[in-house]
Amino acid sequence: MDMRFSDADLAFRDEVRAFIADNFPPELKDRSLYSMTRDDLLAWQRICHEKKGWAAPNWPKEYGGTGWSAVQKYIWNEENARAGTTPTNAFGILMLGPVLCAFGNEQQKEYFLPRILTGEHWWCQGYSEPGAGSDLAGLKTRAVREGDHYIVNGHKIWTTLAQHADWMFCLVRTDPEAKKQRGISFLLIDMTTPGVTVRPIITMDGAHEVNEVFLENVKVPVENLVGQENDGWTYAKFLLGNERSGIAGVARSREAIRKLKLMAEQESVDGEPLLETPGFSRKLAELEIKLDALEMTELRTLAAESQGRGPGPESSILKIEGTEIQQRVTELALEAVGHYGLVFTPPGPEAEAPAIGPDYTRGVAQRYMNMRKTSIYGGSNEIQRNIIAKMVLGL
Amino acid sequence: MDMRFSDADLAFRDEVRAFIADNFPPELKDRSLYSMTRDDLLAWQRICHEKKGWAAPNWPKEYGGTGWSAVQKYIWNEENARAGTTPTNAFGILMLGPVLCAFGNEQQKEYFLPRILTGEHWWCQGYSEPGAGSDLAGLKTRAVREGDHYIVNGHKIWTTLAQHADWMFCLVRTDPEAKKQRGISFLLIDMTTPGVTVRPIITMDGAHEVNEVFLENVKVPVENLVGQENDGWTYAKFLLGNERSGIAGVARSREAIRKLKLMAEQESVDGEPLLETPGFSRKLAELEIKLDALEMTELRTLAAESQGRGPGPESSILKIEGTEIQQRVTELALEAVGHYGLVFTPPGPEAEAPAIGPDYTRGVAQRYMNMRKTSIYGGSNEIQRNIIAKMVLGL
Amino acid sequence: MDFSLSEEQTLLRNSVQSFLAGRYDFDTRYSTINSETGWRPELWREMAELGLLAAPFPEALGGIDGGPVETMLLMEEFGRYMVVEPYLETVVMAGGLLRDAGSEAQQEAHLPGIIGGDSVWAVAWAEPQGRYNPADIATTASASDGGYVLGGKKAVVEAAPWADKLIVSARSDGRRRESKGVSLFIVDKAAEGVNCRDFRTIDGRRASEITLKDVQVGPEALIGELNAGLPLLQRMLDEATAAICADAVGCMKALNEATKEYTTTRKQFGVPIASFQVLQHRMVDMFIATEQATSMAIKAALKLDAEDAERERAIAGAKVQIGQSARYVSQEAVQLHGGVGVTDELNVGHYFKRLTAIARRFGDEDYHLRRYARTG
Amino acid sequence: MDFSLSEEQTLLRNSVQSFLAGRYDFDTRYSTINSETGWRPELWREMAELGLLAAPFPEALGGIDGGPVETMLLMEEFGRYMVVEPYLETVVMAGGLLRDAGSEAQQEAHLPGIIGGDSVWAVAWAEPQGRYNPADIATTASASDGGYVLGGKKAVVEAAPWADKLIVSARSDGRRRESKGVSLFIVDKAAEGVNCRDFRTIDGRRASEITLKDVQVGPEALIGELNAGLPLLQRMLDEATAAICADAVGCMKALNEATKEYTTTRKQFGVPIASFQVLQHRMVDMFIATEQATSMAIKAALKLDAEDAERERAIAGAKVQIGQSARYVSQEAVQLHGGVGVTDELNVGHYFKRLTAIARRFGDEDYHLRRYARTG
Repeated sequence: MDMRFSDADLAFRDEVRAFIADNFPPELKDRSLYSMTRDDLLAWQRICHEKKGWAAPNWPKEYGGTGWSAVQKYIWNEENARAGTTPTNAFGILMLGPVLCAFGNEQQKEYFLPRILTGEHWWCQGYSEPGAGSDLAGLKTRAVREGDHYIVNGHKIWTTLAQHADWMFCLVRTDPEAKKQRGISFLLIDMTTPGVTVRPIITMDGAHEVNEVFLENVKVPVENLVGQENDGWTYAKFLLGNERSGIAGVARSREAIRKLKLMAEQESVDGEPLLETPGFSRKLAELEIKLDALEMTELRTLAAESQGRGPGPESSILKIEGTEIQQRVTELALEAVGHYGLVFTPPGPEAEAPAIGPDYTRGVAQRYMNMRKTSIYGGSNEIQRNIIAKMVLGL
Repeated sequence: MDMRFSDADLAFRDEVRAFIADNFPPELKDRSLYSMTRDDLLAWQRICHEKKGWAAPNWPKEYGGTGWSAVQKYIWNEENARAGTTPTNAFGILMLGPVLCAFGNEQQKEYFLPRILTGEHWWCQGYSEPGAGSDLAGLKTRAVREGDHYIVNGHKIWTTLAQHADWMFCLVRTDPEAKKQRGISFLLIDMTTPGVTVRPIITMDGAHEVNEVFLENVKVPVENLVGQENDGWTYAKFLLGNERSGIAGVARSREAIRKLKLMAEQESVDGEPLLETPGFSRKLAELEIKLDALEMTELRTLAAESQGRGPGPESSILKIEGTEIQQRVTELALEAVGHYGLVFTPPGPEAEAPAIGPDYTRGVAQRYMNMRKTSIYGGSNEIQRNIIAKMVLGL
Repeated sequence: MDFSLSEEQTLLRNSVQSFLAGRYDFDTRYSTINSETGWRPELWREMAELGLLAAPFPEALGGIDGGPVETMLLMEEFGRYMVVEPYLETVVMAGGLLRDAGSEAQQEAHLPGIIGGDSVWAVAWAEPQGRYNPADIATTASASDGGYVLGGKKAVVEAAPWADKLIVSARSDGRRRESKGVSLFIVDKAAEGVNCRDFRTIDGRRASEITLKDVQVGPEALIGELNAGLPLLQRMLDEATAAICADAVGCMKALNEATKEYTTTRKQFGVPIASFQVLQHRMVDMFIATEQATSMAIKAALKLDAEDAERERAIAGAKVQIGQSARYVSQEAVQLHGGVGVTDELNVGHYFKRLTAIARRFGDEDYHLRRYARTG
Repeated sequence: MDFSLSEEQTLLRNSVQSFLAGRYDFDTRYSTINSETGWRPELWREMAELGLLAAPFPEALGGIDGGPVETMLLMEEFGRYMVVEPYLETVVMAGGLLRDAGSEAQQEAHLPGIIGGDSVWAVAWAEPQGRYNPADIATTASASDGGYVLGGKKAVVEAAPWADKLIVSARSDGRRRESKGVSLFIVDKAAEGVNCRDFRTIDGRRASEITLKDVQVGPEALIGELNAGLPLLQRMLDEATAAICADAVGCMKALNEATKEYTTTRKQFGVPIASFQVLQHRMVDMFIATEQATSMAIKAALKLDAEDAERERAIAGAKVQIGQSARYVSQEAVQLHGGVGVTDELNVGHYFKRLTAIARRFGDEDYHLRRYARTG
């Protein structure tokens, strides 16, 4: 047993660390995703792609990916989180890319993969529907084959950053007679097709992060079907498996705690730094221990994966604990800033004005609100518990 | 709105307080129930009965009870708890008595009630069975009518202090064809009847508090049937309603917290009294606030009851919160005594020897263990939540 | 012992309920909080006409002689509808200070304006460095020209953007955090040297950071005795705390109803999600948390007139309980609603934000836990 | 990075597993802990023969060159079977001190007895007034006759009733709680002036309150340097803490299995109670708590050789996590078992007591939370 990285991995870490330090544009550090322009959001990916061919950590080398090992991917994520870089575009790189690599036909690979790498295409995900939250297989969007096209009608929701998207990968029902999880297909839809309408959903933190997408008689060429008709559920499950890896967010939480400590050093309670008050320091210690435990659990999963045992349903633990920690950090930050936790900074011009209180208080309340989503999305934490109950405990 | 007691109630409280101070035998104060003899356990009831006619706070006056109002009963309980008197014998006085008053026939009332008051008869409760925990209606003990007798066969469990009992009130199935809650009857069984065997169950704290009772062809005269055959479920529910009142145990918890504070004043952490360390004082404050809230909730229930609105299923809150607080007090006490929380003092001669550590450490670990039962018995806290979900929230 | 309402109290509650039911639906509130001004002065005037702004004042001063229970009833309903208008700041806080400690002249000068809905007040008690301790005051008041000159910075003064009058706490003597030496002054918001930076709060209200630079006030601006303002301030803050506890109770009850409604309607896997036992037990825990909060809010109201230590302990205990219950209920309500729970388009997110705000107003859990332990 | 076991480690685990499976069923253990002596010396000898008592010692000293991982593996299995024999006290604690800090002469004199199963040791480090702080020592050691005289009182010395040798911490210099001035001595339990009051512990083991009155030891009794015993003691306590963390993991895994077995068998309302979603989610939380505890127990073992601050932080964090997980898992296991969970007749209550004991050995949650925060 050994929890240290190999020398080769340590050398790789140093390389990554140096690359980030030399190349990540400092003005983009720790920017909120939904106050950034599309180009801002893609800048880091483009730099990685152009300078190193490092845009797609989880693609095979033959398609322009890095071909990294599980440990290397882990190190890449850690170092990026530590440095506060712009997160990898999840939908194109992390989700669709691997699906196309595994199940796309040659034309699809040739056309789409390079455009994902360069950021020419921005992708969004058309999974959720108003009637089907965690019950994904209950989706109702219909695609009817007419000659060379599918005619798609339906209503997608919670579509993250669809306002930037050129394309959407989408689950549609192609066989309404089939049992729930059969009869679903995986379609690629050009967002400029007539009949596609994007409606913003403003969340309680004031952000425009998610959308509804209405599909009304949208004509989708049959060559945009991925894999086999009615087999979409297979690809969707494959994709969800990818989505879950990295969800623990250990390095990002570690970084958030570091900032929280800086805040709590500056805030004072009757002259004593908040950080040193027994109440706060106790809560902080409990949180850090929770994070230590999660980190070790993730390393254990990673080590198992490196030895060829894939991340099983145990990875639901990473989702549950990871999101609870992310939420808790923002909650303690809100506690730390005292009265200034009441300040609401709506997106837009006001967000650029000087902070109402000390600089570190900016956006703290919004982050607390925003993080509530994490225990809901990506399969709610209740669903994750159901998965563990069934798949791990066999109940 | 007014949370103060009326002048009459305050005068009553003073009377009760003085009576306890003058009459409760000090050598019985705060003794553990299961290290006491039968006569010890009955001593206080007998004094109350002989000096004041106060043995049965919840019986009508005509049967030798006090006829007290809900508020008076509350005050009686509070003052006894505060003074650490021996708790009222639950099975005869609090449970069976009211059932007989309401549903017993004249002979039963005449014979049994006075003997309960004087403590001549010790009662135990034959409800639970090995196969039916919270699912009481699933009971299997059979009573078959043969002439003037029922022949009873079955197996009761968790029978508290049955080792002292002369009589057992017992739920038996008289109609096996009827649907679950029908076909149950309420029988009074003389524990000296041939075929009745009591087997002790030792609990993890080393105490002999509960028992199994085996019933093998036990002949019970039909005159020992309470109410109507097959209607026992009605009486059982009536009785369970009585059992739940007072389960909040606010005054006892208040008293336990007072003692806990004395302990925590004497224990020290690096020279500072444990009571004043931020970690412990915080936990204590949280517990006391929980108790404050419970007390107010109980008072609200009580006030509603005084105005003729009976305690509804909301009283399940009192059970849940009350037992959680009782458990938490013992847990903090265990924390307070440090290393001495490891000392196990089995009942018997060793229990009378000087304590291993300071006197206040005696039995602290046992109380922590013993209190685990409180969230299980009397309808587990899970069952209480089911009741609230169904009866209060209508889910 | 009696927790039922008197006939007058029932009438008061009914009247505010029907008043709000007709005027405070979600959409109306939504457009109000997103408007330029952020509140409805015309509604405020209607509240005055209905006599609501007169509730906690003695009849002799033009009030209707209500006490903490009346305030509790009103605040619970305001909580239920998430009323943004500055009842707490103007009537409970500023009005309460004037009622309890104002001179006859001050009462005559100012209470009619408050009761009549003509004047809106805000209380500037907190400071950037002081967190929740009202004695941690760096703002100074020095004698000058027979009156006083004030200078300093006041943090997150709620309702100040709507106010024409402020009550400002300042140190006229003593060291930072010392009990003695705090004084309270009435300050015209339009006075020279008063500078407000206005902003939105998370619960859809408005507040200001206020800088005071050589603000001259007359001797009539002083409330109570010089240097003896802290007990008045503390007593008032306790009353305000009791009031927002009731506000929180209103929010929680509404959230529980919304959650029940949603979970019994919303179907997944073919059945209403309220049929899942896990969600049932969590709704039970939300219910219990709300009941315990209700109990403590009542206790807080009924103990406001007790002697200092008993009052402080009841208030501190209530604020801790409300903070814990509010956190649990608001987070669970959002979670049980799933995606729609985090949108700005449903009331759930707004209650979440309101409860989040209440949990830290007048001191968070830690502050009041320490206060509770001190009085134990 | 690799968390798998070496071939030797797998063999070791298999051998201890099959050893215990054949000899440590519930009934055998039950009669052992209720017997006069409370343990099985003959089993101890078998453990020695199997080489288990040699695990953490270098080959040069007659050991098998195992490290923290080997100890972790053994302790987890001991936890699973709730082994009462004094492996922790004799091998890990006393043996570890002799291994790390004993002179060659001491090692030669004592390790063969430990490894061979001939000698049982206990470490008397805690004192009645000192709670969990190993520096809070009132026992004194004064130079005398070329050796030392010890006097004082030692609290809850586990396994002492079975021991023939003690290691005693005493203050040879400095003030109470000072880091310097603590020394460690080997004391024959049979020595004049050593007085033991033996008692049972809640987890079915035995311990003693020990009074030392003018106990004379020779110069060869001193372990390490005079006055420099605290770092040795602290290092050893950390190793012992890591070991009982693994013990707790074994208990929790066994409890989870027992709970699953029970809930899938036990029927209520006509179905196995494991089909109730509320119980499923709670068992999931028990599983997660156990996984997190396992992770931290591994981390503790792997960080034992790190520099002081890093080691302390890992140990403190692990003990806090194990404390929280143990509390949750043990309480929930009893609750989910219902009535039978609180009886002495089922293993569940015994695991409950074992985990309760472990949670406070070598410092409870608060103690280690403070320690963790200090090293942050």
